[in-house]
Amino acid sequence: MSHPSPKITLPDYPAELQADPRDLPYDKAQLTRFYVAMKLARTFEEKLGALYRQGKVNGAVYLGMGQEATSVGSVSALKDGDFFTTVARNLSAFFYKGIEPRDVMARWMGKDIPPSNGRELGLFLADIKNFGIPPYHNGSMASWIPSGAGYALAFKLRKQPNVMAAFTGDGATSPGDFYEGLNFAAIHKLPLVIICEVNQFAYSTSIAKQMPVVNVADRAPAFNIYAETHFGNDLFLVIEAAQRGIEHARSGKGPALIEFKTFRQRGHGEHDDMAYVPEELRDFWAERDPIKMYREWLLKRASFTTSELESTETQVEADVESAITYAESLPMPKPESVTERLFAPSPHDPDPNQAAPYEPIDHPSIPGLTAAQDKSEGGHF
Amino acid sequence: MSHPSPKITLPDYPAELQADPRDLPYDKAQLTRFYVAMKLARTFEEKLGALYRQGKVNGAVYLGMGQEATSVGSVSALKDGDFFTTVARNLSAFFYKGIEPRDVMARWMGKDIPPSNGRELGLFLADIKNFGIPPYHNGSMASWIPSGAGYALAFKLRKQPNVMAAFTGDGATSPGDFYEGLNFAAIHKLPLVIICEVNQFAYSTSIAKQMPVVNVADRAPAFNIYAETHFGNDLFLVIEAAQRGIEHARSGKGPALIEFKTFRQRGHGEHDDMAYVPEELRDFWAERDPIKMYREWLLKRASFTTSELESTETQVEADVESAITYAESLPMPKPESVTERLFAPSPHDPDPNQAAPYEPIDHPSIPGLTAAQDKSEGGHF
Amino acid sequence: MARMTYLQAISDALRTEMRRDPNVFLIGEDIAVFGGAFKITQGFLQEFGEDRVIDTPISESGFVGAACAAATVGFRPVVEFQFIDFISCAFDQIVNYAAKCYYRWGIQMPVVLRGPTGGGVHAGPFHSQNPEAWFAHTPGLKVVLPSTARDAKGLLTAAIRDNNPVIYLENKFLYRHYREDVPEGEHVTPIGVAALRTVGDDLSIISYGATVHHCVEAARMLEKEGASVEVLDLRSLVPLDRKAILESVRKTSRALVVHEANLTAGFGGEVAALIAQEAFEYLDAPVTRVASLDVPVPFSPPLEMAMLPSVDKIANAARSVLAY
Amino acid sequence: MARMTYLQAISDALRTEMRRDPNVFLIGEDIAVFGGAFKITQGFLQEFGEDRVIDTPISESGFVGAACAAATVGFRPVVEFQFIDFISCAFDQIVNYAAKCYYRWGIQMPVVLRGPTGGGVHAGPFHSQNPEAWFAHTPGLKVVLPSTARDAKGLLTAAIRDNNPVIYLENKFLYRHYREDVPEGEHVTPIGVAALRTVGDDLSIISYGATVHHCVEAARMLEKEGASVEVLDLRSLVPLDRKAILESVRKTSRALVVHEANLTAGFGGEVAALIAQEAFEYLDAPVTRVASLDVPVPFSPPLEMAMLPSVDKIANAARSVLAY
Ligand SMILES: Cc1ncc(C[n+]2csc(CCOP(=O)(O)OP(=O)(O)O)c2C)c(N)n1
Ligand SMILES: Cc1ncc(C[n+]2csc(CCOP(=O)(O)OP(=O)(O)O)c2C)c(N)n1
Ligand SMILES: [Mg+2]
Ligand SMILES: [Mg+2]
Repeated sequence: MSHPSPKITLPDYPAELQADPRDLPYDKAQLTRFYVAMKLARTFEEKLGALYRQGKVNGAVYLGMGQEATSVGSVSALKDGDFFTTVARNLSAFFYKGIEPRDVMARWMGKDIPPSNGRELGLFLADIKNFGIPPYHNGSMASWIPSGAGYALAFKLRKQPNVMAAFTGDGATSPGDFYEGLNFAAIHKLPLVIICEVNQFAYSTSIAKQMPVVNVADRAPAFNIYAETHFGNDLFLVIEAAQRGIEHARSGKGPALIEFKTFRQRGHGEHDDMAYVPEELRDFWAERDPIKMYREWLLKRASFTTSELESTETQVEADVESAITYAESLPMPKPESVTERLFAPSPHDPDPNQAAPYEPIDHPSIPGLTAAQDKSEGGHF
Repeated sequence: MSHPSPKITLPDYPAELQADPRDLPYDKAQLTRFYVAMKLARTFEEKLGALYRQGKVNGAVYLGMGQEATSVGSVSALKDGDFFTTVARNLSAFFYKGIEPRDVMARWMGKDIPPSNGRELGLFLADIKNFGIPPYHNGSMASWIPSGAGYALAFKLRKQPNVMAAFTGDGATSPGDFYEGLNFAAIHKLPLVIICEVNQFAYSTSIAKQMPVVNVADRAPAFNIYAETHFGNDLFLVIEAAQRGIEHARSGKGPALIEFKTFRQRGHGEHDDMAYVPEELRDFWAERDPIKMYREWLLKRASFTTSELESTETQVEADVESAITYAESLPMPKPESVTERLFAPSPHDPDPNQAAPYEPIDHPSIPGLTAAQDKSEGGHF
Repeated sequence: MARMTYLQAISDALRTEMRRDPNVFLIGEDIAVFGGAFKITQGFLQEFGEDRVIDTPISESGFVGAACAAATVGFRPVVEFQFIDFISCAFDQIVNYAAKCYYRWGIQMPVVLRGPTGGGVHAGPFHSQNPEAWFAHTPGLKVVLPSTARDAKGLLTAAIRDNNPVIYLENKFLYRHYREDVPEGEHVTPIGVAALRTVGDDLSIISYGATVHHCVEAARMLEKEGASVEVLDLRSLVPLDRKAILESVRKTSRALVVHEANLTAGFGGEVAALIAQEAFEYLDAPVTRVASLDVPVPFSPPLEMAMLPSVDKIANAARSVLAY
Repeated sequence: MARMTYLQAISDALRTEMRRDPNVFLIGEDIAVFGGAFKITQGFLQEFGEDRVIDTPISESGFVGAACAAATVGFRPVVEFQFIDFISCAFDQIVNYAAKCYYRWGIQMPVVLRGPTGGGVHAGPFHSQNPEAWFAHTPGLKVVLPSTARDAKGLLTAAIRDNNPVIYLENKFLYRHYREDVPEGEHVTPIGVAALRTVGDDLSIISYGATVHHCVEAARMLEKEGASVEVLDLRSLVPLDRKAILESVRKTSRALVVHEANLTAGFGGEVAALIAQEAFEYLDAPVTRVASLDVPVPFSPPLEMAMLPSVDKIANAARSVLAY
């Protein structure tokens, strides 16, 4: 019952630019793709926060600002057929994978678009076919680690060379499901990759009150699995670490846990003023904003010009605006649809007019039914 | 999905006698007390198994033969006011702490004796006042680790210099509750001691299918806690290790996990023929039977004579016989008592004749009740 | 008396009992530094210190088990679920440890498990559920659901002083939407006594929790149409005030049972079955139920409104029963 | 036809479906090497290999979550709980992940969650429970409870082929106590159709699971006393064969609802409420319920027998209803 104020424990990583373009296997289009995904998420979320405050989106709103490098970098390391699942702060991963901002916006507005048709928050998406995102999150933290193990098991049983990558916050490493899911995956050497985004808080709870270790990766020995810990706001560091973890899992050596230290720049949700976050911590991370860092790198180390980037940024803003306009134009779900699609049709669904058949029980009485129970033939426990 | 047959991983510990009486702080009475508790449990369980096969005890029967040293040695390290909780294989711990064999037998027979009065299996006991055994086990494996943390929290909040010691099997280290309970205890440095009896199986499941690590203690880094692993069939090794763990916890340094390698000499329950246990494994452990080892030590290194021990053994057998006779003589619970004691009386329990008062709701209508919900004053998520 | 929201009444009960009894402590996620997701325990850390207002890791099973244990050795812990939906993560500790401890051993476990329930705030399938029927079906647990600020305080006080595990279910829509005069200082509402919210002769509407307000609203509408409607607020499901239910129905001869939880196997079935069995001779119309449709709580407002019971749905059902 | 115990019929269904469909796999504790605590999967490891018969660590939430996930990508996992009591440990994955997946996303999750329920074998409070009402109250889950060997096979086959999560509840007392002729090879009993176990005109006894046998036994006793009793076996609670219930009660005008689970907020309340609402005009006597007393299942035989429903309790209740 100590630790009143949060500490950060971070390798003393300078907010400077590490990567050299000559060493990097990315062409300009690819570098732009990274930038667009991150910037689009940032811009979208700024707008979403404003819409929330104007009462134009329903429920609560959770933003991932500050975690764009961990999101985009990690999913960029996935290959065709790999699965991934996101939590609250991975909108940029959605965009990197090609999910349309207008569809996300429509979901936040509760509009009638598939696959959820207004049943689920804008935050969540499951779309295996188009994006390799299986249904996973059940609202409860870490519930997706057992299901993640299940997807990894499916790959293994089918001998598919794919991995399941699951984003996970620091807080979500505390529920028993984290342990049970990872334990199972480790025993069976399943291709499960945990991308752990340690953004310093779980709602208001600091790392020190969440776990008795400094790094989530310090828990890897409990599962005898591969683990790395890195600064998470440098896109290239993230990409490389994610690649190593993913390829480890893909090669049949079992799960990997790749931990990134990063920062949630906004409150837990937009209702949260994050008064509990010390100023120094905000400043420390503001200097290390992942988009800012990447943008500087593009300018200084890659062949991008300011006007190029500015025109990309203008385009991104326009895209967000048109996403809103489009989303607003869509219809809300029809109230009558609320009872639809509770159960999937099945081959032996009975005819609703079928009468209850007469199927008598005509055996002699069961021994022990009327008298004291007879255990002679009994089960064992 | 490998590991078809169980492996044992044990420090190559010879079945020889290690302790020297001159170094040990135990007088003859104490050495006898250890022996009686172990032998009484062994004899009692042999008899209980026979009664089960004769249909004289109800339900299923689970025995702890082979684990007497871990049980007795661990609880002997506790001090006044310390708490402990047992699982299925710790009958000898009950006896060491002074619980009467006849009462245990009566419970196995479902007799009407407190505190359970026939409601719970003979296996389980909760009796804080007399023995420092809090109610803990809810049937589900590892459910007692969170509750164990709760007892340790109670000690800490009251600044009592006591510890909570919880026996735990190898299988019981897999459920999420093990992790959640230990995580909480570790964060708050609670005086919780896990006595982990690795008896090679959880029902039929081998260690290799239960956990991706060799030792349970390999998981201690995940909680940043004190841990030791030992051969568990040498009483003195157990006592010393338990003492270290218990004193670590008592001193305010947080939880300790003391792991003992031992062996379940019978099946999971008496219905289980343990066909899945390789012969070599049985032999390995039969040579290292804890009671046999301790008996040899008493003869060779302490000043005990064969006839002394034989007379103790005769007394133990007589005690078990008279426990049975006594237990059989007790009444079964009255059927009418089945609905008693569901709820504890409470200070504001209403008079059953009290009529429902008229307490109108006379405020103006709640905004948003009839129309679309108004979120302006709303909660946040 | 002080004018309080339903939420403030809950805070007030917690604060009053914590000042009165040093064995009361609070445990849950984000309740200390942040003062709780809904700010019920704002300022408590400052007043009571970190030994009595304990922020936990995200581990409902862990902290429920710990709190229940502490309750058996003299503490009176109050556990907060950030949303009641997460009570599913602690289900085993509740139904197997808490519910059965006293029956097994005669050892008391005075613990309160509380949290926000209910829909209507567009929070989607995992922040809107109503779990009372699960717990009412589990012998050994008391189940309490206040509908007013006054009861929120009085019942929570009684729950904290109760010597048994109490599932205390708050309604998050009422938190800031309901405000009334609440007694200051100690205020106890015994658990197990229903309250009449309106008195009438033609129809008994039996409800609990948030839908009590919908029922009162519907009763007002029906009154204008000439019907005299009695609204009975159960306040607790276990113990259940059978006497009040049966007295009301024996008087009015017509019963409508309403709750926000899903219809099928909801607690309304229990109430309807009780009436059907014990007031059979008095009934002039079939016992009827209004509840949420049998689907998860959808996010989008038109769907959510279609799914939840409403004043109109209740009034319409009442009209049918009255016209029968 | 082959003569089989209820237990053998379950094994037979599993084996037949596993031979037929390579996407079916089994997962649970001690099901492979040991063949299951009750030996339902004995020999399966040898026949199907360890990819399809998976022994797990003790981690119900973990393996339920994993199985449910695999079900959304084409597998048809069948999960065994060693005792159904431990389903509480996986509660969150079941009520929040499994139950809601299809409604949220339109992605099918064909998973069967099965295990032994029920008392009468002196197994105490944690190896004797009947959890069906919890799941029947959770939209999105099918809930199936076979009472005969034939149905055990037919319903399990249907459950495995069903495209939804199915909670399949076996009765451990019936495992080796009930034996009858069962069709060999594929045998499907559709989920959602009740069965008449006796046909009669004076009283409808509505039950499911193990107590169906008690009801049939009681019906035989009553027959000797001159009453003509219909016993309706629901076989599944979700979907519920409302039509069969109402047809039977409309014919006999008297209803007795029986189950082994605890009375309060048990599924019997739902059935009674349905009858009270939809067959009101036909009823000549109050709908009555017989169920376990509202306490945990005690270990000691005299207590356990006092707690559980019995043929005598059912017959006595039936006599009262008949005499009304
Ligand atoms: C089992 C459970 N308990 C509580 C919550 C409420 N809750 C939602 S998000 C959250 C914090 C999550 O923290 P973290 O995993 O670090 O992710 P972050 O929000 O920082 O990205 C909490 C407590 C929940 N969703 N599930
Ligand atoms: C959550 C849960 N799942 C399954 C069981 C059934 N069960 C009872 S004991 C046991 C094995 C326990 O193994 P271990 O912890 O190693 O203790 P041991 O029996 O070896 O002493 C199992 C699976 C249970 N009690 N709880
Ligand atoms: Mg976080
Ligand atoms: Mg073991």
